Amino acid sequence: MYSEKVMDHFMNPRNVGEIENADGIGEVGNPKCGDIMKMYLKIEDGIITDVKFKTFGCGSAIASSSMATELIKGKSIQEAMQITNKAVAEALDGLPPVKMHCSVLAEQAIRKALLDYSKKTGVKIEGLDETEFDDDDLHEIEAEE
Amino acid sequence: MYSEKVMDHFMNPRNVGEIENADGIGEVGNPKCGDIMKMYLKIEDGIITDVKFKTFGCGSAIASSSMATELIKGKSIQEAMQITNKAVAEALDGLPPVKMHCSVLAEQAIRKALLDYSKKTGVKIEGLDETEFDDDDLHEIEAEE
Amino acid sequence: MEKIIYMDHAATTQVRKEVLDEMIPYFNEYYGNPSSIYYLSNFSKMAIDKARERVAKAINAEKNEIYFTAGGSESDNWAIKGVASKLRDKGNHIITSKIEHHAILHTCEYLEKLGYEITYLDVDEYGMISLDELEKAIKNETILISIMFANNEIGTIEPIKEIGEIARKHNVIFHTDAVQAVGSLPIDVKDMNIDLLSMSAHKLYGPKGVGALYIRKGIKIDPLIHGGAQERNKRAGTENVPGIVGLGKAIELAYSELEENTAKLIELRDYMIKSIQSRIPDVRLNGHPTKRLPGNVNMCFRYIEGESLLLSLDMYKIEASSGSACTSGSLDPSHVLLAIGLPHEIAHGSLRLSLGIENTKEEVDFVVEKLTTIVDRLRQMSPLYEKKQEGK
Amino acid sequence: MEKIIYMDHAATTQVRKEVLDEMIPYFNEYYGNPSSIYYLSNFSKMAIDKARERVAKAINAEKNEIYFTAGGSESDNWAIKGVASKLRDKGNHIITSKIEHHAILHTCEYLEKLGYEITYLDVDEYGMISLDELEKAIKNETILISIMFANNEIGTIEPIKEIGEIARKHNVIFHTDAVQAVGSLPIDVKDMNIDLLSMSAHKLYGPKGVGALYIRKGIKIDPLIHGGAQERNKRAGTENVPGIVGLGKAIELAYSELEENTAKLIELRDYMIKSIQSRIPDVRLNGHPTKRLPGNVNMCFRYIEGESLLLSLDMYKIEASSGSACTSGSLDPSHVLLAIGLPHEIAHGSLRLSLGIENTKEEVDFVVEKLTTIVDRLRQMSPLYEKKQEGK
Ligand SMILES: Cc1ncc(COP(=O)(O)O)c(C=O)c1O
Ligand SMILES: Cc1ncc(COP(=O)(O)O)c(C=O)c1O
Repeated sequence: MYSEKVMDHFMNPRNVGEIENADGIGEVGNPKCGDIMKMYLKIEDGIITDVKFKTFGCGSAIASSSMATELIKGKSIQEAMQITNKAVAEALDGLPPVKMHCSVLAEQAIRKALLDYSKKTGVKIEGLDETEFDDDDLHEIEAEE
Repeated sequence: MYSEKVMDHFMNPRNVGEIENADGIGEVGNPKCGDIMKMYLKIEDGIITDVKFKTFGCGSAIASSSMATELIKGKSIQEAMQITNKAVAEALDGLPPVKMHCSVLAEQAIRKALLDYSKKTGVKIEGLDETEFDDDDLHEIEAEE
Repeated sequence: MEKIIYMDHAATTQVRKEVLDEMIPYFNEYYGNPSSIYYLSNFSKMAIDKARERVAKAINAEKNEIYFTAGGSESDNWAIKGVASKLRDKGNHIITSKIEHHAILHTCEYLEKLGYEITYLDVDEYGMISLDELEKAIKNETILISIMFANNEIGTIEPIKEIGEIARKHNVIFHTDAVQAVGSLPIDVKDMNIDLLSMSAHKLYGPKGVGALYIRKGIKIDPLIHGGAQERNKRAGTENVPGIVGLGKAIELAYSELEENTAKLIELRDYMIKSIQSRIPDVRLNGHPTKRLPGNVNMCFRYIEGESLLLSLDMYKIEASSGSACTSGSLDPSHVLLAIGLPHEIAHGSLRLSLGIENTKEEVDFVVEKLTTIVDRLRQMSPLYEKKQEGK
Repeated sequence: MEKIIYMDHAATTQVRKEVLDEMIPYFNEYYGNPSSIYYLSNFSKMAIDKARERVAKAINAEKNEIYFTAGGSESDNWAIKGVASKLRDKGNHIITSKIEHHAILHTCEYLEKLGYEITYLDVDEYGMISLDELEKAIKNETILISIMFANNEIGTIEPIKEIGEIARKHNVIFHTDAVQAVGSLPIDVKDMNIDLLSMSAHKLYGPKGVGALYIRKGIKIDPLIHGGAQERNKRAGTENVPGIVGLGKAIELAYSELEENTAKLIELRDYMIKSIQSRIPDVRLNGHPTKRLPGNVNMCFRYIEGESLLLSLDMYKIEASSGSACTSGSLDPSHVLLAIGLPHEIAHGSLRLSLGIENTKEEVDFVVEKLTTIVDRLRQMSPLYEKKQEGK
């Protein structure tokens, strides 16, 4: 069902945990639907120097969070903004169709953490918009299945 | 499906054939339904001294004819009149429910041959009546199944 | 068990050794429920996937157009009721033929009680439907045409591709009961414009109790068995994994050997028909002389009744079948034999010998020899034969 | 295959060796079609007869009240649709519960589209229906009550005998989906006033793809699969002879060992529940503490999600199941867990360990140990647990 990469990131997730005094924190998902991702960013000079996550969810949710943190660690904010859910899924060698929403959650968690950073610091991030964080959208990809 | 007795009488039917100048001949059934029995009687002094049959029909029809001839051979007309389809079936160690009509046919063939004898000779046989030979009745037992 | 000569392959076949061998591990080694998400279940999931691929390939379908069922009857019921239920707002008219299997006919009769209208097409003396009549029967309310690929009794092969064209032209769904055809005839659902196709494993040296329904992509039908999400939500129930594996293996074998087996069977079949015709008088071949299933021999023996013929053959452990009413416990002989115009008394005397790949010329010779004796014996006993001899 | 610890017996079981051994000859030795009238077919006919007797005996039915099917889902669909179709002139109301298997629920939903009215009874926190509510729900139009014998997820055993009494009193047909109960619990259809009962072989160490429906003498229902005269004209299709033989053997074995196995399983089950409760905080036992299936352990682990639990267990080749939405690819967790009143986020974290006769205390110890580590690991990762630690 899952690729080896997914299983590896699920069993040995990278960057689990919290960052005290994180510069940006984003939480998406909701417990009713069975998945919550919380992402912590440390940002210095526009570079994501550290990232941690906590996730309540299925194997692919955990693996997606882990992979997402790997993809943005050490990257600039603008680079992080380019990470799409597809990129996360591809980096995991694919996800089952019904699990694609997990990668969407990961993308959203990054963006929400960046938004939080933007609000806290006043640093403008192009392409970020409060209104996009609507939980109902997160499962749309799944619904298409 | 069939008892050994049925199979024996089917494979080695007793009294197959015709009797030239028979004293009574009875034919019952019809080819549409897949079974016809024709019974030939030789009667001397009220005793059935010889009996033969020809049957077009399934295994139990042939076995029933064979058994019926055995049961009436050497018997008096009145004794032959007592032979019921049940007696034929029992003598064969039973017939499957859907095949009970074969034993009815055998009973009817005897009675019809006796009726023929009665008509030819004017000898009255108690309990015999032309109206009973109605093909439609023959399958009633089956219909109940 | 005593040695038998089995000539009733249209009734069922034995599971081939290669097929059974592939099935066995799925009973108690790879027994995981394919719906589960763990290690053990991967084996059964992959096995079903492979079987689906094999079945699809055999009839030139796509893998996800194959849905496993519990056999031919379920597939037939599902196809007919599934379309009827799904399209009941569109129409209530179904076209089928008079010589379909009971799984089709009795399903249609049930639908008649629910207010559907069924046209039962006549067939000619060979058991062929008329394409003209079919096309004329189509009306606005027609939602389904169901015509069998090949008849189970007389072996006649219907003009499936032409039926498919007509159905497509009129935008009507076309189902074919191919239970007798799959494994014996080349089938290309795309080329033949087939929308739904029923098959059953036990007719092609696979196990009993498993079959499939091909549902062309885009055709929507209601489920017959509702419940779990198996078979992509279309057919509920924990999958019969060993059975499905068996169907897959059996169908692959059948098609890899199709040419060879067909040639062999047709030769044997025609040899048997000729032998019988040359040795026994007053016989009649039922079905089409050439457009017939490779293994099907169906003949009427006048003046005698089919069951007594079967029983006599069985005394030599020759296993065959009959359209006689007596074998089914009903009064009327086979509806198929009546539909091709046989009078009742002749239809009662039919015998079907359906040959399989393991039958030999020696067996055929033995059977024909015994048959000759038996027919003679039964005719000597028959009052109908007596009349014929007397010239009546 | 690597060694596994199988604790998902409610999903399916492996075919026991004794069962498979009895089945094998019917694949390629006694392969005759039971509907045929010759020598070869006697073996399969007799085998079906024997299996029917064994099944009947197990539930105290008569032999001719047992009809073989392709599994639990077919039996459920047949019972519900068969009654609905047969009695549609009498009424259109059916009573069932919210915790039935999808084979019942989705069938009922389909019937709703056809104009039937369904009452879905609530259950209490243990998953028990209320007899009062049941009786109140009965009205003139009620034609069927269908309540499962024991629940497949949480193991709760319903008050079947009492339900049977109520149904009888009001002259309503009573069906019970006993797929999880047959082979695990004593069943007496006479004493319990059961009119229709579904079972499936693969839940009791028999093969997949075969089951049965008990139909009390005198109860008339329409067929689900029309066609040939098999199963006394009630269920068409060439019989799955090896499967039927397997069901017969499996059910006989199950009931000959019932007492012994039940005692063993209950001990193991309660030991496992206690071990988990004593080692892992924030757990909840789902289902009834005593009125539950002998092998059923179902618990919620707060703050974590079920699929990740299953995957982690599977890393140790421990095979279990979950009511998590993620295992089914849907959004909502198990309808059963919601029906007993669990909030979504807790229901998402459920784990079902269903024990079987081959499981040992050592395996239970191993599983509980691994489970403790896994739960801890996943909680450390969980933002919900974080909040709890922070006292939110
Ligand atoms: C309670 C219950 N009913 C019905 C079924 C369906 O049985 P089957 O999978 O044999 O169709 C199951 C198991 O899947 C079940 O647990
Ligand atoms: C033409 C045809 N259709 C349907 C069936 C039914 O198949 P099954 O017995 O597998 O249900 C058969 C065989 O019995 C058949 O020959």
